[in-house]
Amino acid sequence: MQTKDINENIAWAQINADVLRSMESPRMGYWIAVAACLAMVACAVVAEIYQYQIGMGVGNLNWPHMWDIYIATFVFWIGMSHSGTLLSAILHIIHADWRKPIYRFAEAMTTFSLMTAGLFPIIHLGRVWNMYWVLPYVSDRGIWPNYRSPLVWDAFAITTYLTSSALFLFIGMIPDLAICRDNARGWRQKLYTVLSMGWQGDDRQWRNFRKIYLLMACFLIPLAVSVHSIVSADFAMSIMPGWHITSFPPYFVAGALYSGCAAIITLFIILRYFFRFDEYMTIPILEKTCKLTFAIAMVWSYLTLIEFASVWYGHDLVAKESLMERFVGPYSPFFWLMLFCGIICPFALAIEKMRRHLPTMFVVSLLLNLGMWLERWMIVTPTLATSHYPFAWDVMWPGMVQWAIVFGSFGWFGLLFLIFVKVFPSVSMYEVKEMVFHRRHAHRPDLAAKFHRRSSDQQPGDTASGQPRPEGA
Amino acid sequence: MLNIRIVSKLFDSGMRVVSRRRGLMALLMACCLGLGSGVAQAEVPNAVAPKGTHSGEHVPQPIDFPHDIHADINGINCMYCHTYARRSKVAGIPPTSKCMGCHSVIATDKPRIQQLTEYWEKNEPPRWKKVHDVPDFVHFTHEKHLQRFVFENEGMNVENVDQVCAFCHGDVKKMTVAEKTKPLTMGFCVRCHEANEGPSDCWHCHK
Amino acid sequence: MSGNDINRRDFLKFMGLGGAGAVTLSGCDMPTTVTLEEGKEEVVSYLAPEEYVIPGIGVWYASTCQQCPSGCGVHGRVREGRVLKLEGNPDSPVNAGVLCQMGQASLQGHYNPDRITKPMVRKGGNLTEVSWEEAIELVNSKVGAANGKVAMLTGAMSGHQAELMDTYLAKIGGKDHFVYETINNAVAEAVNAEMFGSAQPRYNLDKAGAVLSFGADFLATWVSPMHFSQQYAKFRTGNRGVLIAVEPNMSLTGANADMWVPAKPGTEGVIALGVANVLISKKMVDGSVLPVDALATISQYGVDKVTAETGVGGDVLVRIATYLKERSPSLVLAGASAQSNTGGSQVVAAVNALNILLGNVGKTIGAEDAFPVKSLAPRRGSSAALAAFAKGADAGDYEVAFIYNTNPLYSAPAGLELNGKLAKVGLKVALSMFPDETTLAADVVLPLASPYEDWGTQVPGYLPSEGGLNVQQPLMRPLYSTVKGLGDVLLVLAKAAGAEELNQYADFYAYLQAGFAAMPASIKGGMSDAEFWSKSRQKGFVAVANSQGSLNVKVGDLAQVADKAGSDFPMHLAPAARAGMYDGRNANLPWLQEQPDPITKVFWDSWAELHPSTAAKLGVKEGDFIRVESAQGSLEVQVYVYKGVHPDVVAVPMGRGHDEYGRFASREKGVNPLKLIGGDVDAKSGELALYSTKVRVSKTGRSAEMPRLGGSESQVGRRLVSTVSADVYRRTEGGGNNVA
Amino acid sequence: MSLKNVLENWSDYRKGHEQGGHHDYEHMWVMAVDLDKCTGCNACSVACYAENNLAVVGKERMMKGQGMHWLRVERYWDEPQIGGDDGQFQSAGGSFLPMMCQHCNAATCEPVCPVAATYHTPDGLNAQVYNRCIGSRYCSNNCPYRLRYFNFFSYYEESWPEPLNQQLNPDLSVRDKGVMEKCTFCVQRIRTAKDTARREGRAVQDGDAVTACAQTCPTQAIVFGDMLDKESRVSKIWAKQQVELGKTKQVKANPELRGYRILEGLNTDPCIMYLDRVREV
Amino acid sequence: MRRYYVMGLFSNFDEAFAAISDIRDHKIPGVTVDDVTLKSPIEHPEIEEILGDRGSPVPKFALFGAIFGAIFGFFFLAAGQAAFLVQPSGGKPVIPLPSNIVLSYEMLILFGVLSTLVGFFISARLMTKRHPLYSEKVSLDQIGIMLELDEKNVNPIKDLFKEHKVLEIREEVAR
Repeated sequence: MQTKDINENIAWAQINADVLRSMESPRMGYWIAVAACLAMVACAVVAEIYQYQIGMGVGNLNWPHMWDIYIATFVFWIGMSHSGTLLSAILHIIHADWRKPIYRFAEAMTTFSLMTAGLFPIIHLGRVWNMYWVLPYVSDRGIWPNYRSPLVWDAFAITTYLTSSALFLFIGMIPDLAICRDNARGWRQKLYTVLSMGWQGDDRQWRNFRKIYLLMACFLIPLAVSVHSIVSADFAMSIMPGWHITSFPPYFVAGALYSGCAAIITLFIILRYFFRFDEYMTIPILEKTCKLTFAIAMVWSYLTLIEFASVWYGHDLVAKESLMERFVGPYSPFFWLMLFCGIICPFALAIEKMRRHLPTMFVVSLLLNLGMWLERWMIVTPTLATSHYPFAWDVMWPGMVQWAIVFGSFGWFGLLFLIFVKVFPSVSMYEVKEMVFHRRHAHRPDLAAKFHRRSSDQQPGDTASGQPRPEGA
Repeated sequence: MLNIRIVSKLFDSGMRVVSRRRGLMALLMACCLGLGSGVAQAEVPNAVAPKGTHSGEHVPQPIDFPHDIHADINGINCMYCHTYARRSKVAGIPPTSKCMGCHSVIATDKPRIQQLTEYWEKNEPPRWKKVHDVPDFVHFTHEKHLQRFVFENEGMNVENVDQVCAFCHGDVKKMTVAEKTKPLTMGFCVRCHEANEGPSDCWHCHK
Repeated sequence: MSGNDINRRDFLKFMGLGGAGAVTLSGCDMPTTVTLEEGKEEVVSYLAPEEYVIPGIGVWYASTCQQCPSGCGVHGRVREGRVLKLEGNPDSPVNAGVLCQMGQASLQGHYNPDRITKPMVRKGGNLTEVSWEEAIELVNSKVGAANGKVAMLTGAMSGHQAELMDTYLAKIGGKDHFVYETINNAVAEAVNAEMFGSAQPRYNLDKAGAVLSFGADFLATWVSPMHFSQQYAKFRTGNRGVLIAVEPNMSLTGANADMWVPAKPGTEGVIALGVANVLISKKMVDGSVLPVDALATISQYGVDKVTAETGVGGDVLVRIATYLKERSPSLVLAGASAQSNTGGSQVVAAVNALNILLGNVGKTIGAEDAFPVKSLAPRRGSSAALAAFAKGADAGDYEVAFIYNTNPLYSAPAGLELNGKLAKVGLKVALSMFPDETTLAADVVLPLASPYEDWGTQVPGYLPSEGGLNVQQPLMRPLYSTVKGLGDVLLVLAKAAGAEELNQYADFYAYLQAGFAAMPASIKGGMSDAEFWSKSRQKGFVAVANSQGSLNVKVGDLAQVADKAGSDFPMHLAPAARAGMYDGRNANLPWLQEQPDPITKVFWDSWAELHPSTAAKLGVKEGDFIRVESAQGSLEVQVYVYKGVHPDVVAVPMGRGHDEYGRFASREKGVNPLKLIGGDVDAKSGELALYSTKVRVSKTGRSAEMPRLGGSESQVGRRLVSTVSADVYRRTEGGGNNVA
Repeated sequence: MSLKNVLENWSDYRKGHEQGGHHDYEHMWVMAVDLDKCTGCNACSVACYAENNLAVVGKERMMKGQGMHWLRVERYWDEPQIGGDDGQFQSAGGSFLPMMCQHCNAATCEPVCPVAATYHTPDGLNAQVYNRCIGSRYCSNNCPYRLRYFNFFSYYEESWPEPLNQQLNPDLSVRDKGVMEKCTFCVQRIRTAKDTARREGRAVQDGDAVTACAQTCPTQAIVFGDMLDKESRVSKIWAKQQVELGKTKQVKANPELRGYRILEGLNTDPCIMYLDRVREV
Repeated sequence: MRRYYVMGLFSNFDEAFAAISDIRDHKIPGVTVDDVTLKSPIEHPEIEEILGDRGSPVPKFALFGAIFGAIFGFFFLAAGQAAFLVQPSGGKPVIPLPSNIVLSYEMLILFGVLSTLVGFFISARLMTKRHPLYSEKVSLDQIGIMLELDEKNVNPIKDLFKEHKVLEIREEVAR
């Protein structure tokens, strides 16, 4: 039974070997997974082509259900993308070094879920071919996007977030790409040579690397918060009951972190199982992740209940009606399922026995994700079904086309991820080395005293940098 | 109107391609599009001619109508034939009876006239191909443009209406069958509207 | 706008079709299409247009709507040779500038993709396209051999076409012109003629303070809806009148009533007499205006008896009586559900007696003005005509039958068994625009021009004051060169039948012109022939002076006919008429199919209306299919449950359930309640009793989503349509306070 | 310079709807609908179909809620104010409500359109520029009245089989799939009226521009006109009813007056005033 | 005088750091700690104590980018709004602060990130060719100490390295 975050006596060469092995020629299982993902994507592509040719109505979108699970899934994927930011940036800033073995795939998840999420606003457009009109570009015609629209904010925020998180992922990977470069042959070597950008691990690079990594983390945390606040603005800025809720921005951010963490648990278990990363993705780290997820789940649950309460005690009868519609209306089974998955299931994370049992955790994390997807659906659809105007009340079930595209988005995400794990190291080698290095030294007080001092806590007698130290100091 | 138009009156509306207030962006725009290579044109008072060129294709017509002979050599005013232009949104093709009004006696030996006479005798107007076409979601009124640039334009002689027509139709006097020499894109329209303080409301021109 | 004094004839002859700027599907750029390409669109000039024809500018011409017999004047907007939009003719005495949904949609009849474009003759069992000459020759030869055994079965007609048809019929020795309309006022016309001496007296809703309508849906289908709608607007303005509706299921008029009272069909007379009884017994009116035996009859209908027979409580009767008295003058009307019963004449007699009792005659009911030229007078439709035709056809009286503007095979009640009887006619000639059931059963089909391509005149069946002769003129050239106007066809036939006096007319247009020239000077008002002709076309109608005469009141027996008891079939069937589909003639107009029914909001399909208590008994809810069975047959239809129908009534609106009639009518079929109706007639007038059929309703167990627009039928606490009491209204806007 | 422009006119650009907005309105087209006169007969709706090239979508699509009824006549059975039924029967009839785009002056649909395809014209109209629309459908979601309709399909392919398409009004476009559309207050008629007035050298008068629904209404329950023209019929009705534009809650000298605007409390400032339905109690 | 690059590879980090300490302590005259380039498989923040704080301009890039992004963002939006032909205001001001602030904030971050990245590329001398003495061991588990020095100092350095249990020494003539 693993009790330590990491085996601090693991040889560095072993780390390199283990991680590089995961990138080697794929086996049958991998190809089956790729084929499955491709099939899912194919479903979505066929559905999308059909929808593009015939019109948006094929997925049962109607009046008043102008939006449906496309937007719900969009919010879901955006939420998922917050995992990487959380683990990587926040834990980096607070020096929680147990993030090191798992942050890489979490960041990759961020980027890929954003790449998936970004597709949905495009897919859901009635005239996809004009989607670039939402971007501000200097045009012959003198017309601009409408900057008031939260959808334009989305476009800005997602572009920024995708750029930043992809760069964050890439920057953090440069030392590892250098390792790959040094060990690869053939096309891979060429690729990694280009990507590692001449990294040679000298102190100037490391020094600037440390700075940019910290700065990027600092940029990314508020960005992540703003991105999901802006996504929530799509709803909160409207005047629809059940959407126009002040607590939506923090609620969405909490939900995003929640689903992100849940997805990390899922992928953690998958990667650990298939790539035999038992040494790196250890049970104690999973436990820490689970605890964190539990804490976030409780925040989310609290915000959920607070949202109900604020609607309930508010004087807006229409909003109240819309809330009641969620509890007892046609969509109520999904709503209750959402509450079960989102509020009850996370208690499994609080129980140590369950936390340490991988299959249980796998199922629980999937349930949490299901809950989070349902949450988004239950935000989007019931409000459209029951809003200010009774004549326009309607119940609509998404058609096959919508389901196919949503289904395919998981394939798309999976495909990107599968490609990633074979092309890039999914565990950060250099940071695991650092972790091992520091953990080992932590048990040696002499070394700790010698090396675990930062420039900030200079001892008396230290002189300005670069100057010779007086004898005997 | 929009405040913006009031603002734009603060500046003189002299020779600029685009109003100055769009400054840098206009410059950028101009660079991007490589504008400014307009055809030399006679001056129309109180008007800034729109800039932009287009190299049109030759459109085969049922009869190769020689605009040059009519408008240039014989000096017929554009509105003599395109008589609806000042009254309607479309300039219109002149009715066959109008052609026959002259050509029942003039130049009856020419093959093109004989072609025309054939149509007339069959009681069937020729089916012309549209050369200057704007998309169907555009509401363009010849009438208003002629009012603004010709009839309500002090110092403008109706004789010179062809110079106004040339804003959008190019120098038709030099063509036989009309060819499109102006882009007639939204940017083309918008630049002219800005320069001449035309309306800037979308629903003026989009339907 | 309107009022171009023009020579329409020349315009039509020379106008180029298409014109500049022919419509193309525009809108939005498809991803692959670059719209700014030269030479992709065609532009066709006019050949030799009139001065006023300017491409790109619409011109309005006056004509007359033919979608129902009420004869509304329309203005058609014509651009580039196509008529694009109809509006009411603001000068028309009938509709004063407004138009109903059917009038608006009549353009889709004109442009209907299912129009018949070529003459057809049945050859070897199938209708085969032939030339006009061949078809006419066939008709002529058969008519010539028929020896006068020729019948005309038409919808309501009037004006010069009717005159020409009479001439033709006289020439060939035929005697029978049957004018059939499913939706008619024929029982009332017969009773009115007897009691008032005027078949279609003039009603003045605008002068009434209270209107009691027994199923008279004057806002939608009854007599002249657009005219009454105008009156209704005035009735509701100022000292707002009170509207009371008594009917089996809610009509549009009922939905606008202040007081809606459900009644089984046929019991309206009892209620009317009950009201009269209350009025007399409470000494609200002086009963002496009625003869003694009538008063004796009324005295039998005490409140208790009325409540027992109709279920209408005494308080309701008193309330009605009070309204009628207090808001005097009042007006009591009887519509289809009251008339179209086995005792329909008696019901109308009771209603008229109530009017007399209330002193409404001469105030809100006046005498009609007949159009001075008798040969042009309206031939109002009745269903007795169809019954008579069926009888004659069955007896083999007709070698040739011309059928125009009516579709009896669809609309005849099943009890009439028309299919078999019609087959006994030797040659059935359909003059028709559409391939409806009757047309497709005909032996010769002569395709007619649409009303907006054809010349004609029309005297409305209900002639409002200052009303007169409507002019129907073409709004555009015929879409198909192979269709002919009705007048032209009749003229050709009549000439062939030896009407030499018609030889002077080259076509119907000339006939019409001559007809106008021949009008009495009183109508022409001192204008020259040419001036009168052009003025009439410009205005769209010829007005006649108003000389409202008085009515001679005569009251006969008022005793009501008791309802047939029938235990097998406990429910009443109400084949309600609705403005959209009307009698089924509009089922091929997609705009009207797509319009939700005003009351139930059901579109594209039929429905059955049931009261919640009845539905609960049957165990059905909205959307469930029920089976409605009568002695004639059965049908299955979805249920709409609401409180606007009598618990003993199942209402299935007519108009849908076509077997033929083009793509739009047969795409979503629906059901035809007329196929459940028996052959009962109102004994006195011989009119078919459409509302007296009894049915049995049962559950089928099938269910489907109701094709109904709208989510909630309740406002759920929002102030969407708010209602204030009439007292408040009178305080704020009553009397002269109104500005609207 | 743009920057200079921004800075110099800062205060103008910061004027909201409450300060009279930044438009100098030429007209302010409004409507008054008398629900007591409205009989619910559908004539307005069909006239709208005829005038505005509205697609007929067929039963299945109508049932799915994909119809294009710009002007829908709603019918409610309940009357919160006086009670519509006596328990057993619908004794005071039905309540009809013709609903078309309310042309809100503080329209909630406008700020949310990402490409500014919907905006407010100097005529006070809530415009929808079809060719600019990218079909995000946000506007419809944010319309509390649900009066915006989306082209879920290329309806034109089936709506007007030859020769029905010859009826199409060339003054406005036929919309293709992926475009939002809604009542325009018959802007093509307003345009024509303005052009005609200009041609005749006069101002637009009351009655020059009439929407199709107002023109055909059998009881003339719909009155359309220019609010800025104090002599117009519609502005007199508004004045008479003491209803003003630009207010969230009307303060009436006589609170019994019938005029009200639907969901006014949402501060959308709709341009259509409805007059209460009246019933004898 | 020719200059040489000399690099020693160490597997024991303590020894490597001790070697640097020796250089810093001027064990070899003419060679200062500033000539040292440390090549390491992991990041050693603590080594700055020995190497001296060499500083990094990256935060300045970040600050500049962020400020530029915010200001440019705001005025870009405002200019676009003011120059737009129509204003889809829905009753709200033409230049609305809430949305412009939100978008300026995004632009702040976007430009901040991009500028930081550029700063990193410049100051870390990325996108240059690797040093000829680069060893793949450095990316595995060894630490390299590289110096650029005069010919005369080559051998003393080698001796120093050997003293600290160097595994391998590489040298090359500097061009």
